[in-house]
Amino acid sequence: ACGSGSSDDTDSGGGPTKIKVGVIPIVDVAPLYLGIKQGFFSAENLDVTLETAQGGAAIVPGVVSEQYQFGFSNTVSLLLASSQGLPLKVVSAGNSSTGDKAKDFGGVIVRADSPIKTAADLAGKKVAVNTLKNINTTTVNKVVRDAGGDPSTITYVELAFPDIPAAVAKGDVDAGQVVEPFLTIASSQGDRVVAANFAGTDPNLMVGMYFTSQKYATEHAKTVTSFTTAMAKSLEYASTHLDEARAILSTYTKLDPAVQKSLVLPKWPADVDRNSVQVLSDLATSDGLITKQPNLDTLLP
Amino acid sequence: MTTTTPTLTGPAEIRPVRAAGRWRQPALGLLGCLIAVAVVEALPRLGVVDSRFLPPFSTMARSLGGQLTEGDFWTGLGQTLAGWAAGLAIAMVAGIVVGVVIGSVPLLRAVTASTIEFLRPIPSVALIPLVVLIYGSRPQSALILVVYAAFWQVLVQVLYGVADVDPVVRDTARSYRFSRWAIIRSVVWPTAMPYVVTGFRLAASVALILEVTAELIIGVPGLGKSIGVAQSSGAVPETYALVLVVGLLGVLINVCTRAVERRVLRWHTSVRGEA
Amino acid sequence: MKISEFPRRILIALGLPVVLIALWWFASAGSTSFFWPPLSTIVQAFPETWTADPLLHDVLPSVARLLGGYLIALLVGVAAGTAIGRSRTLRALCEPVLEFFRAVPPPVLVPVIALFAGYTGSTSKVLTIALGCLWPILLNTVEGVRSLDEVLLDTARSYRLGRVATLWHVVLRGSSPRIAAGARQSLSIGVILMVISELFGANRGLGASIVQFQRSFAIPQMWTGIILLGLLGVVLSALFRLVENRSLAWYRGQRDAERER
Amino acid sequence: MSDTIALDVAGLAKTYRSPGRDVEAVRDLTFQIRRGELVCIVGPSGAGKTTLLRCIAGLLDLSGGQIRLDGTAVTEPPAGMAVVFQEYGRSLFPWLTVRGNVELPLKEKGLAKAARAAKVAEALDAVGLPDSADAHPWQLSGGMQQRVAIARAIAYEPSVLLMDEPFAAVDAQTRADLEDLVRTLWKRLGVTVLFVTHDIDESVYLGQRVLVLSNRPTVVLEDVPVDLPDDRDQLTTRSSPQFTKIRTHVYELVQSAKRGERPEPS
Amino acid sequence: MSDTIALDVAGLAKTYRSPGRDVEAVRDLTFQIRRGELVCIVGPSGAGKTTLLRCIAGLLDLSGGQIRLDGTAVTEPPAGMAVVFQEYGRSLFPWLTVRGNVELPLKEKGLAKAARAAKVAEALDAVGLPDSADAHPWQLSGGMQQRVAIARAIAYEPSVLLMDEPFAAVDAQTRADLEDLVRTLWKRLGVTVLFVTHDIDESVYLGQRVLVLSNRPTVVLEDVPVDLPDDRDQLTTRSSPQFTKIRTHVYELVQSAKRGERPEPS
Ligand SMILES: Nc1ncnc2c1ncn2[C@@H]1O[C@H](COP(=O)(O)OP(=O)(O)OP(=O)(O)O)[C@@H](O)[C@H]1O
Ligand SMILES: Nc1ncnc2c1ncn2[C@@H]1O[C@H](COP(=O)(O)OP(=O)(O)OP(=O)(O)O)[C@@H](O)[C@H]1O
Ligand SMILES: [Mg+2]
Ligand SMILES: [Mg+2]
Repeated sequence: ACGSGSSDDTDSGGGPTKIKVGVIPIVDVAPLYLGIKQGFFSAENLDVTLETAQGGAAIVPGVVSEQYQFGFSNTVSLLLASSQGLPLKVVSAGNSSTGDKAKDFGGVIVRADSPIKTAADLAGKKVAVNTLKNINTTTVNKVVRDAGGDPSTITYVELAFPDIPAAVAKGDVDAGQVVEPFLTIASSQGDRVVAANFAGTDPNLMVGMYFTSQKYATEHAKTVTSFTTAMAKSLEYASTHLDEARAILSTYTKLDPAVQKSLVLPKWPADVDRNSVQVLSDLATSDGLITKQPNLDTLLP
Repeated sequence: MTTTTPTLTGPAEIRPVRAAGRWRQPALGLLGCLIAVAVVEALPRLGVVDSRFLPPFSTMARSLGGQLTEGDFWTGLGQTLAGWAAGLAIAMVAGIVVGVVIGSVPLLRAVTASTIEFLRPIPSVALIPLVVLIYGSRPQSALILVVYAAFWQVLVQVLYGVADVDPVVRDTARSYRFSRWAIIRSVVWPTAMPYVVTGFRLAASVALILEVTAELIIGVPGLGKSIGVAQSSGAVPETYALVLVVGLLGVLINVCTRAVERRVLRWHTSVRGEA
Repeated sequence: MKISEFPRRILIALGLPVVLIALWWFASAGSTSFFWPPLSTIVQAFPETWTADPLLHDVLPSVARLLGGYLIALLVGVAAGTAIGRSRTLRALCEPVLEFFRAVPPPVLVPVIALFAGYTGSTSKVLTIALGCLWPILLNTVEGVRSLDEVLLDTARSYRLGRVATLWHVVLRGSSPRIAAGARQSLSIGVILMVISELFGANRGLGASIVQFQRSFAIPQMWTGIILLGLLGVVLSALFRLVENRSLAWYRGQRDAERER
Repeated sequence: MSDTIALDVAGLAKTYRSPGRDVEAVRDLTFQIRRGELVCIVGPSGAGKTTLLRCIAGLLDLSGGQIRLDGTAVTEPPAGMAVVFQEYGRSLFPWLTVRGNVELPLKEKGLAKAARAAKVAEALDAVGLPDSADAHPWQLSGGMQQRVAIARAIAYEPSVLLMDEPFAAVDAQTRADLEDLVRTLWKRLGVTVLFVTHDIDESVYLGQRVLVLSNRPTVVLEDVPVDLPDDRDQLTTRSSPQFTKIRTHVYELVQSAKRGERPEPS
Repeated sequence: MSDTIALDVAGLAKTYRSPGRDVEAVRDLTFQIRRGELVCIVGPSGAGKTTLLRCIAGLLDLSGGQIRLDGTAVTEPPAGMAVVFQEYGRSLFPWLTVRGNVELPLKEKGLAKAARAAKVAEALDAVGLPDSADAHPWQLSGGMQQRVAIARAIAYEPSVLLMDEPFAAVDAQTRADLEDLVRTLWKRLGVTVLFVTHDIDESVYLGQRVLVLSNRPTVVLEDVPVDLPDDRDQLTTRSSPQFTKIRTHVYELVQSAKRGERPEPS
């Protein structure tokens, strides 16, 4: 690909390569912000602009059309996209479950006075998730099934994360799957966590990943390598400097300081845990989200 | 005939009412706002709604006060307004031109009717992936959504306005052999004017809504993006503070529109009586 | 003359759509873009996607909510619009507050509605639709009532038509052309809000389905959904036209009377 | 005496105010009309006749003075009053048929359906429009529209009838017929009629008195009594010397009003 | 001879069609008007006078027959024609001032600003409205509105002038002044005038010929030549025995038209 002489692979003599990364302004992407601040990206001669969006729905098309060179999305969305034939390529790990069922960054909350005590009790109940037929439903299904409940009896409704604690408090739904910071906010308001759906699915569950389009990956292999390298350094740095990672949150979120101090950070492994991606792929298949398993060899690095 | 001269009392007290009338409108408007503020303050305080999810007005206002001192807020406001104004302007011009052309040619109107009805209900939100495909989270994305949504508002109003021309007025113009352009300019346009003003008011708020929504969902820079960030941080008062700003923008736009309306529609029945 | 009229009208109504569809068909024929699939693919996906089950459990409830919300908006809009249009005081009092709510984007307003009307279930969705449809109807009713011919109003007053009769026979009839303009505009806004409302606390519905397709990257299916929305719009507007043609026959006649050519 | 006074206009003044243009339409009108009297009003174009009628009908706020109908001040349209507007075309409801237009006020009055139908048919017949009941107003000629407005007023059987140039758009023969119709109704029902016209012969032929208004700002120039016998007919009355004398007098008054002559301020 | 014929109406028929109600307004009208002639049209209310005028103005499609103006068939409003509509109120643009209303057609004609201003002032002066130039039409009385419409037409200096009951809303004195104005203009500019009126005296006073129309469906009942001297004035002309003779004749014709009398089909 280097020999093709096309575009910015050859321009390393000039200024830094400008790239845009589509992200969701949440805790998950703290390493990227931190890495930029630490200069890991400029060291790789990358000039990163972060474009924030509310969800993968806006980021994936942006990456496919190369409006963004890279993007961040949850694993199941990426699996869905590639099983539909969308040519994506994962370039870096994003974040993963802490593996600690008592202290993960995502979980299912219920009201303090709720009769639901365990994951199995969720069967037959109404559960709010932020997107239907995605990572949250498959993992909740999994932990319910593992606990002996029948997940097919759960009624999922879609609500935005900020609205889930309110809906739970109002009793409109019996439970809701939320991630940080809403988990901490909800807990501090008395809600109970009855299931850790990420950690319960797989202790190393790869929840989110950074990706690009296959076209870009082949045409700009060098930029992609630089990005991967810088990301690896960033993830590594964030994992070892949790306080700095926590501190950087205030630069791009409006977290309440108390919440910012106490929320549970995800794990930021440097490498993609292929195993857990396979687990999610299997779950997506068994839950009927996809009919044809994507080829993980082409999707994952 | 009569010996006693009639006393000039009675319903002659017109002047004082008029003098007060100058301040009556805004005063009443303010009163309405105060009532609304009081309700928003009271509902959470009385426990009708959970104050965690809908904070009392004072909390929102305090949060807003905090944000007013931040440069980011003003930048965002500026970006939102710029995107709104550009989109609205394009939609207005396009809607008026297309509306007048289609509306003045009956055949054209008949031919396009079904297509227009097909395209109108396609929600701008459904277009989001498509615009992201083309422009990513650049302001152009929001612009397309804004123009698309606002255009239909103007178009429908203009179409109805053009159809409202008084036949006698039209005949008058025709009998003096006004050119097609002159008929449009001096007959069709004034008749459609009240509709255009309504179209503008509808389009203005739809444009604002779409601008903010696009910022919120796609991440186009602006107030909506800040709302998105606040939402995903679980910062409820900040969220509502920003929503408050968006709503106030709407009020401001309306006040301006009304002022313009009073000038350009001075001749119209709806304004005449309120001079 | 009457006989040749019908095919002519069909031709006029369908001519442009057919041309546009043909254009789309050929322009997209060789498309390899993931998000712009060939129209043929979309057409193929249509019958697979919209089988009896989704029609019954997604489309029907959505349309029912849409109609419910729309009717509420129509009722409230016309009633409130008449009151506001007739009373300067009320207008001055309400306008800023109404303008405020009008400017708030549904995505941020919907959670507030949900706070009162519940996050799941149909109530908040119907309310969302109603709230969105309300504005064009309300605004147009206000303007329609304000621009009533004074001589007509004076006639009604001098014959001492009662409040109800004046409202019914004069104010509403007289402003009905403008109310119709608003109602028509609301119809498509209702369809749009039907989709938006289903982004919140829904698990089924036409809008939810479209968003679901979009999120699971089932792009041809998403396009079928968009087309279905468009078709829904056409059908609703045809129904609307039917009602409008009956109730506004006088207006059409009057406006067209001298414009025979 | 005062109990036979139906209408008492005292010091009536009306100024139209609009930004940048105040028009003093009526300065000081004072006159009285007895119950059951038929009074015609003539005056130059723009004198304020329509304004006066609208004030009496309770449709305009006064700028000064007072109007009393049967002893009570008029602040809103009084009961039992019918008005035929000068803008006849605009005063018909375009969404109703001719029948609907005539019937609506009767419905409001609470008349039963059959009684309404009879009255509508009779009124339309009287104005010569029996065949147009199902047409919409905008399908009629100007004169026909005006006659619909008249039919609506007479079907209503008011106790006070205000007519503002009601025959302006009809042909000479129809006009004569309608004039006789008004006199017949007036005699039969004892209704108080205030009749604005530009046709001086008509004012003399119809009225018991003719009020001649001055130029704007308007005052009463002269109150001309018409001492013709109560039984009038188009041929004999109009050719009587007394008629000619009065009409010549009124004509001269209107001419002098037009020239701007005004009564001495008393 | 044919080159002096300005207007040639041949077998004109017009039926208004609407769902469920077809009205045959005009059945068969045939007449000719020479260039520079002043012809008055009278006929019962609803006879089809307005319809005829609208057809001549090219504003209505004919159902039969033909109208030729200066030899060419009228299919759209011809150049150099001005119309004063019966619905004067509705024919004024409410969004323009009186001046704007009179000026607009002149602007369209391409007149320079100064020339326009002069013509507008002159026309408003002629109709007695020099002071109301800056008012909007809806701030004027009915008669004033009508005079604005007339001012607009005369300021336009048309070669053919169609007037549909243009003086219906003005007082007797103004009416007389306007009648003289029309005659003066007609003589000065040599304009062809078609004048619809209900006032039979007026038709005789103004016209060189009076066309009397029959009841609906309309045909020409009689074409009455007015053999009065060309120099007319309100007093002497109207009191001349010849005038009385013609007016009586026309009056009888209108009466018989109203009764439904029609000419024998030839
Ligand atoms: N709405 C208004 N605003 C301002 N001025 C008005 C308004 N209506 C009437 N006028 C003015 O008041 C005066 C009297 O008008 P009015 O209509 O009463 O006259 P009128 O006697 O009925 O005349 P006409 O015989 O022409 O109908 C006129 O000079 C007119 O310009
Ligand atoms: N738009 C229309 N639709 C149906 N019928 C109409 C329409 N316009 C006029 N007519 C009918 O045509 C006939 C002639 O109308 P027109 O207005 O020409 O009469 P006119 O001679 O001008 O009467 P007038 O003296 O009362 O103004 C009338 O009977 C009327 O009912
Ligand atoms: Mg008047
Ligand atoms: Mg006519």
